[in-house]
Amino acid sequence: MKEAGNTSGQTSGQKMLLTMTGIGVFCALMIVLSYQGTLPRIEQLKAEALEKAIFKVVPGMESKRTFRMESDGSFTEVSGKEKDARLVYAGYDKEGKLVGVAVEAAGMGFADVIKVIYGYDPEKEAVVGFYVLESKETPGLGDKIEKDPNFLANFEALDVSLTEDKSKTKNTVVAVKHGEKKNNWEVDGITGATISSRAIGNLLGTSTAEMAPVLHKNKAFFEVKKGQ
Amino acid sequence: MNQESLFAIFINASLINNFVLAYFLGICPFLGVSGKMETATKMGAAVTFVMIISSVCAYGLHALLVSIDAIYLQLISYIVVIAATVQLVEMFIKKMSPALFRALGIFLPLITTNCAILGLALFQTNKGYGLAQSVVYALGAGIGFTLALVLMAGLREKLNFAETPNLVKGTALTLLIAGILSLAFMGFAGLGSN
Amino acid sequence: MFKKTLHISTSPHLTKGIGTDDIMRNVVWAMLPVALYSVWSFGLGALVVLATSTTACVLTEHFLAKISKKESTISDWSAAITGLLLGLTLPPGFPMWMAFLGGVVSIALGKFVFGGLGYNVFNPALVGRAFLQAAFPVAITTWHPVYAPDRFTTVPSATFTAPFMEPSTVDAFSGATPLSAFKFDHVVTNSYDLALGLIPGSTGETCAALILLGGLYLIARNMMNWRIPASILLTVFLLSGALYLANKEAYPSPDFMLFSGGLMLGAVFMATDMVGSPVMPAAVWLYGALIGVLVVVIRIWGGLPEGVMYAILLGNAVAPHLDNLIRPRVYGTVKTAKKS
Amino acid sequence: MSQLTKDKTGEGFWGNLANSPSTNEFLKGLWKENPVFVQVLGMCPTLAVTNTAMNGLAMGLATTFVLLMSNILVSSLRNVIPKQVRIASYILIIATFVTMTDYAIQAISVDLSKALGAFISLIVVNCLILGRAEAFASKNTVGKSMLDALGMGFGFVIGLLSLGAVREILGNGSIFGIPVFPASFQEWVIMILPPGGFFTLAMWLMFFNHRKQKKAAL
Repeated sequence: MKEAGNTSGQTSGQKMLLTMTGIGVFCALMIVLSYQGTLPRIEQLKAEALEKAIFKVVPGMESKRTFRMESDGSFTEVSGKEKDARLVYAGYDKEGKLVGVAVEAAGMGFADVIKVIYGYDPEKEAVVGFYVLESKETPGLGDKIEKDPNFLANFEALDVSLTEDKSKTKNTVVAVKHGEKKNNWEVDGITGATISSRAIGNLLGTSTAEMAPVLHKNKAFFEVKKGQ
Repeated sequence: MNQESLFAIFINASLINNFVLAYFLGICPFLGVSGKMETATKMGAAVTFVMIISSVCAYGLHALLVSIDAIYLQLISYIVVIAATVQLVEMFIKKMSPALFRALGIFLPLITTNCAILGLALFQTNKGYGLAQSVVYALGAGIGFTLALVLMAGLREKLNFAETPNLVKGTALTLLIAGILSLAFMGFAGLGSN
Repeated sequence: MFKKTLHISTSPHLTKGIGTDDIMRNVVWAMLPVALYSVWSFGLGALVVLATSTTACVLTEHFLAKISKKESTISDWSAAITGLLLGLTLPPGFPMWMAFLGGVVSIALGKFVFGGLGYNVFNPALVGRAFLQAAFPVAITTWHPVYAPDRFTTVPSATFTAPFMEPSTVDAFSGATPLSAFKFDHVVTNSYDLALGLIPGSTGETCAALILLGGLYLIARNMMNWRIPASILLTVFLLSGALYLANKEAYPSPDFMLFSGGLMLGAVFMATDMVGSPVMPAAVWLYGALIGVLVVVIRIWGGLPEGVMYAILLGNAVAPHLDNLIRPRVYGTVKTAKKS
Repeated sequence: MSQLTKDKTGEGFWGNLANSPSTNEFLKGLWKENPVFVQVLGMCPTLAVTNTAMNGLAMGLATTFVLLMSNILVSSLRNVIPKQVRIASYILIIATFVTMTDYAIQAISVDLSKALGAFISLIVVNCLILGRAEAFASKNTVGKSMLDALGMGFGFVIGLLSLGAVREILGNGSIFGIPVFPASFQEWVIMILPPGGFFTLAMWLMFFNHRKQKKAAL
């Protein structure tokens, strides 16, 4: 307890400045070192997690390329490290043929925003895969959107075909009550988790309505191999 | 980029995912100053005020850090900025309105260690909110915090004369009430989702 | 508020007033037709739920009084009322162990921790019900049909689920209550069925007519603050009426809003809890209006089909403020005197 | 000292910390001055991330690490740092170690860092850490401060684990991901939702209240 008193007597502005600078330099050094030290590993883990998700939603995919969507609806290939950009991931099979494009989408669920990634096949004009990236839906109820096999079966071939002039989707994806799915652009909901399954229907509807025409238009662009 | 509407952000921050009752942010002042109505209101107002200011600061700071590619300094710079903001607000209020300063007095320094402020800055960054969205988020969070605090204070004042069992006296009772309030706020879940 | 054992009193000494147990007993009388009708319409499934929750509440009350070395308070009927009310808000065929747990939570968490009767700032039955809703969201929204032919001979299979185990849903039906049918599928149930209870739902919420009758009895005997149900129902009627007039396609009709779900039960028997509601008449009107608005907001814009329980709990939480807001100034003080 | 008195005065815990005996640095944090159950400090991580035992353990260990490192540094610099800027320096030091912990956790597992989310960063404003730096490390030798940090840290771990365990067992039927009930167990979903956090902590506090009252009665 006595030591505490010692410091107060001899302080001056200079000393305060000196200590603060010293501590600041030390802290900055520690932070930068730990950042540099962990960076490769963190990026690898993140890339792996993303890869895993993309592989889940684009069946038959062997390799991927990342594109950034520009505000005019065109796409530019990027390295995939950009943060504040709208990215899509094109997947290719062994022969390098385009098998689908993975797109992220988000919408308000029951508890908080739900983030998903889905695969769009411009050839079939359909959603071909779906995976929940982030959700806080009620365990045992709303979180069935992640696990329920019947629900997930909706997204193996969900019709998002375009109108004649390819300018918009023919039908908007929408969730219906469980067991009442009549058309293949409808999502068969989950009993007891109506809100969560509807949220998925809505967010897919909004996202596909916007993205499907753009992606379809750029189909040829995605198919061009690197270096060609 | 995030495209949530301002109204949805406000409802989400204040009611559905109330900072105190769903995220447990700012529990320390919640337990500490919810005993009296008057202090609860003042604390709530002070926190809301600081939240909005530091939300704007955090937005600018994040943009700066991204542009100089020094995102690893995020946490340390946020906390420094928040501490500085609280200091400035304190000095500003002292000068402009001594009456308000006396009323808020002891609460202002306490806000620095209120995790709700730092939590707000971190969440808005994670969610990628723009400036307007961040401000509305801060406003919602502040109002939600005040609401929880004021409701709790009202109930605790009402219970002042109750013969609560010894077993639950003190913090335990406050936590139990908070749990029930948290249950009641679950009614807001999904608001605006359809 | 209503203590049976007052030791000290100042003049004037009233010799006879309405005691707590008088009121409570009459509340039981008022609720009895509702309970009987639910047993008649849902059969053994409802009977078991009502009996279990009531027993659980009475036992918990007795046990907690014993361990805190106080005189048991079960004779004031309040625990029985809590149990009965809780049972009336649960679906028939609800697993016994869950109903029992709900009863324990109602009394322990909703009443005992606050110091017992007179201090239960939240309606105890609703605390128990909200706990069950959050804990077992699937079981509490599993309904059984009304007027099933075998209702007096067989008990729904979920009822006797072993404690802590998941109830079976073999004979439960996944159909919806009128509210969820409207919310999710836009199907409107006709108001005649609603008023007479020809619909599935929680045990006690289906027959609006009997609930109103019970309420009128209590109001007639001056044992209930009539302003509370009046202001809740009026608010719901006006607000949903305005919405309905604005857009008949999107919003339900006001009579549907009034008679469906737990609104009647909540407005008449739950929001009127004397501890959780304000005292001043103006504050009472505000309290009712607030609950009414919340009910409409949650039902129409919220994620859940029904919001009466949450609305009343939130109303209970706001009640102390409403009294403060309306509280008359102490004679002789000046309004501007409050300057820090 | 009890949280009862603390609750009334509002600033009692600074007093509590300052009055801590200089002996027994390690043990006091585990039980007598347990940061969770007795001092009721650092509530927001305590409640927010304890929906499983694993999350509670990870959060507890991360906090212990930050507490230990900052205590060591603060204690070794205690004669250097001028009094006027001490709080600012402590915050800088703590924020540095928290950032390091954050990166370490991200490097260990994506799932873990996703589950703990921003709450790792929020260790900065855990009053326990600043409290120990100010009340103990700034006045004691490095050795004592280390013991104090370890004691308080493990006390915090015990607190978080006991909450996480109860919530995971009832809310998920498992502990550390290993099922403890038969498959047909009905989960109490409320326990992993926010109200469950409040109720579980209240239960533990009531348990400690009960023990204390029993002791006082003897």
